[in-house]
Amino acid sequence: MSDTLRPEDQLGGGLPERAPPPSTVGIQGWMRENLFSGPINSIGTIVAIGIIVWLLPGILEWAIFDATFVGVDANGDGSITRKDCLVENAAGLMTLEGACWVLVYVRWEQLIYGFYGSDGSIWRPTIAFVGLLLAIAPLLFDKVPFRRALLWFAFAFPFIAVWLLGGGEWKLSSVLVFYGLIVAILPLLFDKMPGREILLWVTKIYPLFIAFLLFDAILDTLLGFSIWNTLLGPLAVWEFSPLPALAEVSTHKWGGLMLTIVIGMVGIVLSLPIGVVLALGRRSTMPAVRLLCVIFIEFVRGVPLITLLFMASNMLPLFFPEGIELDKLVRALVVVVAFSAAYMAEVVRGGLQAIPKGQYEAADAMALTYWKSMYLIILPQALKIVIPGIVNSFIGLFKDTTLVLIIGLFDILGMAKAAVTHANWIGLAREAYVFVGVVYFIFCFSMSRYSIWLEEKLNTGHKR
Amino acid sequence: MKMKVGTLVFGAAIGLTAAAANATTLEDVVARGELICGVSTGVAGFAAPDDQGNWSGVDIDVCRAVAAAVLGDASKVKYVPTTSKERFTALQSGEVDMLSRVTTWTFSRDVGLGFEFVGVNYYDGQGFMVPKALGVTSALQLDGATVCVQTGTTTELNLADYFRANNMEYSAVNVETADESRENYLSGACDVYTTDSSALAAARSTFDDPSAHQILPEIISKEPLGPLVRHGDAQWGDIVRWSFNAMVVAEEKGVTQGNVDDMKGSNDPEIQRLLGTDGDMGKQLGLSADWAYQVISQVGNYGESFERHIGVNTPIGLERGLNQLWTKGGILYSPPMR
Amino acid sequence: MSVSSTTGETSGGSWLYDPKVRSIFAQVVVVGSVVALFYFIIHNTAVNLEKRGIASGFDFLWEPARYDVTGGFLNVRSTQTHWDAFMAGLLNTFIVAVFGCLAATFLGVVMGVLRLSKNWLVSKLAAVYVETLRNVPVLLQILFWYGVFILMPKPKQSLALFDMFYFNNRQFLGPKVFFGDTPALSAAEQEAMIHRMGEVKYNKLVEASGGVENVPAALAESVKPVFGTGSWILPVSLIIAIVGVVLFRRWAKKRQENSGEQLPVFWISAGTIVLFPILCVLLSGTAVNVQYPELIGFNFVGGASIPVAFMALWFALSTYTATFVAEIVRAGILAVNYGQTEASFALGLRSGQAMRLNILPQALRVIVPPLTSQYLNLTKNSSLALVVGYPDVVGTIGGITLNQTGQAVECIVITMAVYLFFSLVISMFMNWYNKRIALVER
Amino acid sequence: MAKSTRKTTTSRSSATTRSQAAAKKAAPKAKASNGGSAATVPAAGMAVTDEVAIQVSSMNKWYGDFHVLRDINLTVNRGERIVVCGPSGSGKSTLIRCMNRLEEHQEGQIIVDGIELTNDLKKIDEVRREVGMVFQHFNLFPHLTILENCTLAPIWVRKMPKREAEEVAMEFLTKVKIPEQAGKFPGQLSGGQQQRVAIARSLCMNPRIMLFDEPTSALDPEMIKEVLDVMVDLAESGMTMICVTHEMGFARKVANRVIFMDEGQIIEQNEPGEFFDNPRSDRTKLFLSQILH
Repeated sequence: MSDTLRPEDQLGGGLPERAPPPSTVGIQGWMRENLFSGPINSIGTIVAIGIIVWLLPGILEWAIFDATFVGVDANGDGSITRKDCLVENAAGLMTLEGACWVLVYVRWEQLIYGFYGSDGSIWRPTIAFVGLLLAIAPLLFDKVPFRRALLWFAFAFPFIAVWLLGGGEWKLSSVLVFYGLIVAILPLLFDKMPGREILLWVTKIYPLFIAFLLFDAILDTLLGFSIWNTLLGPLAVWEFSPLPALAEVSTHKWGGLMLTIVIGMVGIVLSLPIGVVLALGRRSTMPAVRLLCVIFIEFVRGVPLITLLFMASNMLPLFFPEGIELDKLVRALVVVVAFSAAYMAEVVRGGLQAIPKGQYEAADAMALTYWKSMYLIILPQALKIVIPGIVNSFIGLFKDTTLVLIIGLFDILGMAKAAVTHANWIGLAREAYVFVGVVYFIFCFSMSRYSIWLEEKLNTGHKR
Repeated sequence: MKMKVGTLVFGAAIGLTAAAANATTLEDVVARGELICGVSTGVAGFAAPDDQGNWSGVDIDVCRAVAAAVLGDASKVKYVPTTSKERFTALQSGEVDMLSRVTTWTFSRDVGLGFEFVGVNYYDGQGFMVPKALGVTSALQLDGATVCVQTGTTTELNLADYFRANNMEYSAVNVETADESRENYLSGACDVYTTDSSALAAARSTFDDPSAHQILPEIISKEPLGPLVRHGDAQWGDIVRWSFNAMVVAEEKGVTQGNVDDMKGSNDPEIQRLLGTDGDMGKQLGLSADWAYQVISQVGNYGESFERHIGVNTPIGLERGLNQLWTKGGILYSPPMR
Repeated sequence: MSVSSTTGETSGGSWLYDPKVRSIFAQVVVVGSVVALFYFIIHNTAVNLEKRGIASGFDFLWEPARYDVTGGFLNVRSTQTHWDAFMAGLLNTFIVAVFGCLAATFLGVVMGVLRLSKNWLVSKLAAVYVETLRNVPVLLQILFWYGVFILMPKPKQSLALFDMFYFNNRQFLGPKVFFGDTPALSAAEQEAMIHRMGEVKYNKLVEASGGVENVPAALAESVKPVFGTGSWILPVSLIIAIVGVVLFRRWAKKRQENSGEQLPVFWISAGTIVLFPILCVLLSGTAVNVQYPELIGFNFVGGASIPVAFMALWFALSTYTATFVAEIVRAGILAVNYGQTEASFALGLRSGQAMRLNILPQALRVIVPPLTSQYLNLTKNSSLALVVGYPDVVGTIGGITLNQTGQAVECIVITMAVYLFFSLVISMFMNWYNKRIALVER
Repeated sequence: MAKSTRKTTTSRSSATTRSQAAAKKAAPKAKASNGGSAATVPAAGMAVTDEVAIQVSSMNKWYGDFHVLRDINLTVNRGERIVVCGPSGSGKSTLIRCMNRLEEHQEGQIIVDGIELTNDLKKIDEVRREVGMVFQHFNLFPHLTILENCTLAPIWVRKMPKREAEEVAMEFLTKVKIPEQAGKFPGQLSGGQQQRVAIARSLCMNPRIMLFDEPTSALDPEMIKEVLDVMVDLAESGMTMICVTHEMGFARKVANRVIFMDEGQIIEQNEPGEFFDNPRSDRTKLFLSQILH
């Protein structure tokens, strides 16, 4: 013991906490630790500073210091064009020194709304956008004031948006198909709503009604006889507006950021349920169903979106009998939805596979039917696991909306390209692309931040 | 019409619409109260949205003329922008009633693809533009050059043929839009910019220093650009053809947007027939008697349209050239109105 | 549809509640609907095509394309067939995909590792790179890079490096090496030259060169093979070097197993593969002709060149995809418990060894599956080549051919088949890899 | 306080079990003479020499502003078996992780086997070669078989021929009583088996010092025993060991010294009998009352 126990070892504790040596804390310590902790590290720091010094000033000069921002008729020719951005250079020629943001200033309305505003109805997409924010808020965050009320609104929003943006009058059947959906889904989402029992009947009848209409449409195409038309007579062709009448604005006027958001939102809203069905189909015990789902998913995922869009614009019209055509926007939407649904299906499948077998067995043991066990037990868990993956596919989908310009739809990039085609703005492609890039960045970056935030939130939830 | 209604019962909710196969295009347009016109996605002076988002250009004026003739209102047009790839499918499938988008009238398109070109609203030809600094004076000196060319057009076929015929080599920089061609050319990514000479001139006018570039004398192709419709609906073809011809005749006869009301009292029998004060041409077309009056009062005559969008006083700055009336040395010529 | 048919609440015989009967019924309904849909589509398409007078079938592939394919890696003349144009497009797609994947992997791994760097500035810079580029559509980025590259100097003011490498706004050029004797132009080659440049010009060229045999290699490029007679030594020595390296590695492994000594295997192998063929070519006295690009007329002639459209596409695709690769690599490395690193250190392994022997093999399990799907994405995104005019599959068969022949269905089917083939190959690789690396667990 | 200036050992590349043999030979000679009560007399064969294995002097460490280790002074002699205990967060793991430089200290000195730990990578490598470590969560390499886990370091660090490395590995696997599992992967073994493999893996490097970082706290009770048995065997063979553990039975049985740490300081150290029966500081008493109820 004598050689193992030394007096200086026998400390009774009580040593005060000391501040660390100055070289390891504060700015100096931080820099030593994070920037210059070794030779390689120091070289890294110097290279990084070099890159910043090399890139940043030029970018700032072009985008901010030398740029022209506001549309002023500087050269006094009566109109605001790119000429108002020109500066005389050393050689006496008029050239562009920095960015000419006047383009964005003048074309703002078109970049955001496309041709929607040409008859003064811009208030409709504006209200729809505000509505979108209100509808999304309760879905994104738990702690939103009036969350319950907003959830109801969120549910009704797609139907309000269609009415606001599209306007026009509808046939009875279309109204039933479209707005019937709201009534059919309601009781599935809200357990304790008044009159749920009655609405559940609608839920049960709705798929039958759709099947009947499909059958009727086929019958009509083949034999020229429609049960629906015969039964209803003049009612079948009577057109009315399901909500207060608004003038119809046809989809060819939709464009700009509004169109980008429309395509993005429709893709997001529809691809999730379809993706879930495809994922379930892919894990189904029925070989035929499984095979069809696998073929669909793998085919769509195996080809570039742009070839599918070509298909929509060049081949789809061939698929229908002559005289029947799909709206161009709808054709693009069909492709975008199918494309993202296939990706979504794979994300969801990952979640389904992560659910332990015991959960499936427990559901079976409770004598739940297949759909009930999926709806009540498996899907809620599986979807929660893959929320970050879902948000990531949404980001991908949103970025992919740019490709619709290839089939002649004017999304925000298409609108920007159209702007620089005009003689007044020729040669300002860079400004247009940077503007569009920044817009996309804002959307996608916030989505990815949200995804990270959500992931952290869900993680702590699990630990608890 | 009745036959496809049932399909639409379901389809309307998802945007399916019928162009009603049994009806004529005219009946469809009248029933719809709107003309659907396929245009390009943006060619300065021919069809491009302005700062207010309204489409304008000489191609647009053809659409407007047809709408004025058929519906009496030139503004009742729905413009469907089409890319060069999908324009023909759009017309074939009935998505648009007519196409007016700088499309060259060729044998294969007229015969092979089943369309009917109803006239020529711009006589063009493919040319070359080079920087003067290059010292080239003839297209035959372009061996080995890099050429900017828009894909999906007859331009690239002509280019291949021309260089091949003259035993010359080239490499192409393929671009999608006119604006990209311009960027490429100005930055020197290609030595030569080839497209229809009208577009060359239009592009040159927007350069910071137009005098540093020249358009070579060789015109290597005929490019009659004009509106087209589907084969098989003769009445509709006639309507589009004569709506456009009315603009040409009006210019020949000196009828303008400004004086068309005065001209109603003119003694010239052709003007009387044109403006519907004499004869029943409108009825024969299935239109109202004042169809041409509507065209001229709302759109103007051909010369006015030309000067408004692509003439020398516009940023495009094109000379009339071939597109001058036959009476003034050009080849613009409308069959007589009788 | 299957929903309503399987949950229908009809009452009746007990067979209605037999899951097998229900399952078969549901499948019949689903398959029946799909078959009906396809019949509907095919029938309509056939009718529509007939009405429009468009002949179906793939005969058009053997007809002259009437357009030139240039600006890629294989030029096709307008007299060649659509099939040739398609092949050129396929090659161009393949090249951009392969080089894109290589560059994206390299850049992505570097960025992923830098993001984990202890250096605050470096990791933040890498984070800015990743977050910015991944959140902007790749289409925009392709357009942007194209805009950057065409702002480079024109051919006459090319940036030159040692008079061998030239950079301008059309091409990046470097020397091209010919091995073996390049004989005087044969009669057929002469004819090809005459056909290409016209007789008058050709004669002038021969005169200027001082005889047929002295015609500059630069101009004879397209008719002269890279490997001339006597160049067999190069491939043969390369094969010998590779075989030698394989044997050497085996031997080195055995040696290590027996004696424990380690050799710098990597450097020796790399050196052998590079140096041995060069040595063989030099010693055997094989003629080596280097052809430098020359500015003749408008453009550079000769040498090896890379078109700018390719550069823009390649840059955009690889920098964009690299952001995803970086995230995958970062996640992969983070997924390996830090305890693994500590255990390796505690055993005395150096950080390089720990990385190579323990961390990487484990990280790769996590990295490879998402990485392959990024490769597939890059390949599919290369179809955006059409916005910069790089003649890939979509630009040739799916673009100009479609446009000129009107055979929309056939052209789109061919284009899709190409990409489906790529994805099939990649997913086959994935399955094989997943099986190979599956961790054995209790 | 023998100043240890021991020269580095002769090459061990071929020494399969030489040091083991040496340790056994030395065992009878050295006797822990002044043990105190009989219960704490270390088992025969556990020899403590005067040679210093690890010398820690005035060592301080901070995580950012947090002072984790305060003025640590500790000398470990060769053959000594030390148990470190204390409440969680008291810095005990950090202390032993500093001893093979898995953690860096900011002030003071750590000398292991005569080598001072500084930023010098060569010295760190030398120290790590001589110091084995066993982790709470085993940290076996899941992609390698048990045998490969054991031979990895001998082959790549000691540059041992493969066959020899395998022989050594099998020998140690036999010692920890799982030679039959050699071809399996870690994922196929139970926790206790994995921890025994981890010990064998460290031993394959023929370390002169072993560090144990709570080796049993991630295990089920019945598995704890099998691991402790192996550790006792190891202690009997004369290995210098530093264990962070709360297994007080183990401490009583094999330790020469128990160290109690709290708030980054060594509060108390003593031979086990004294330590458990007569804790001097109140803090220690409280701690012991909590774990030995």
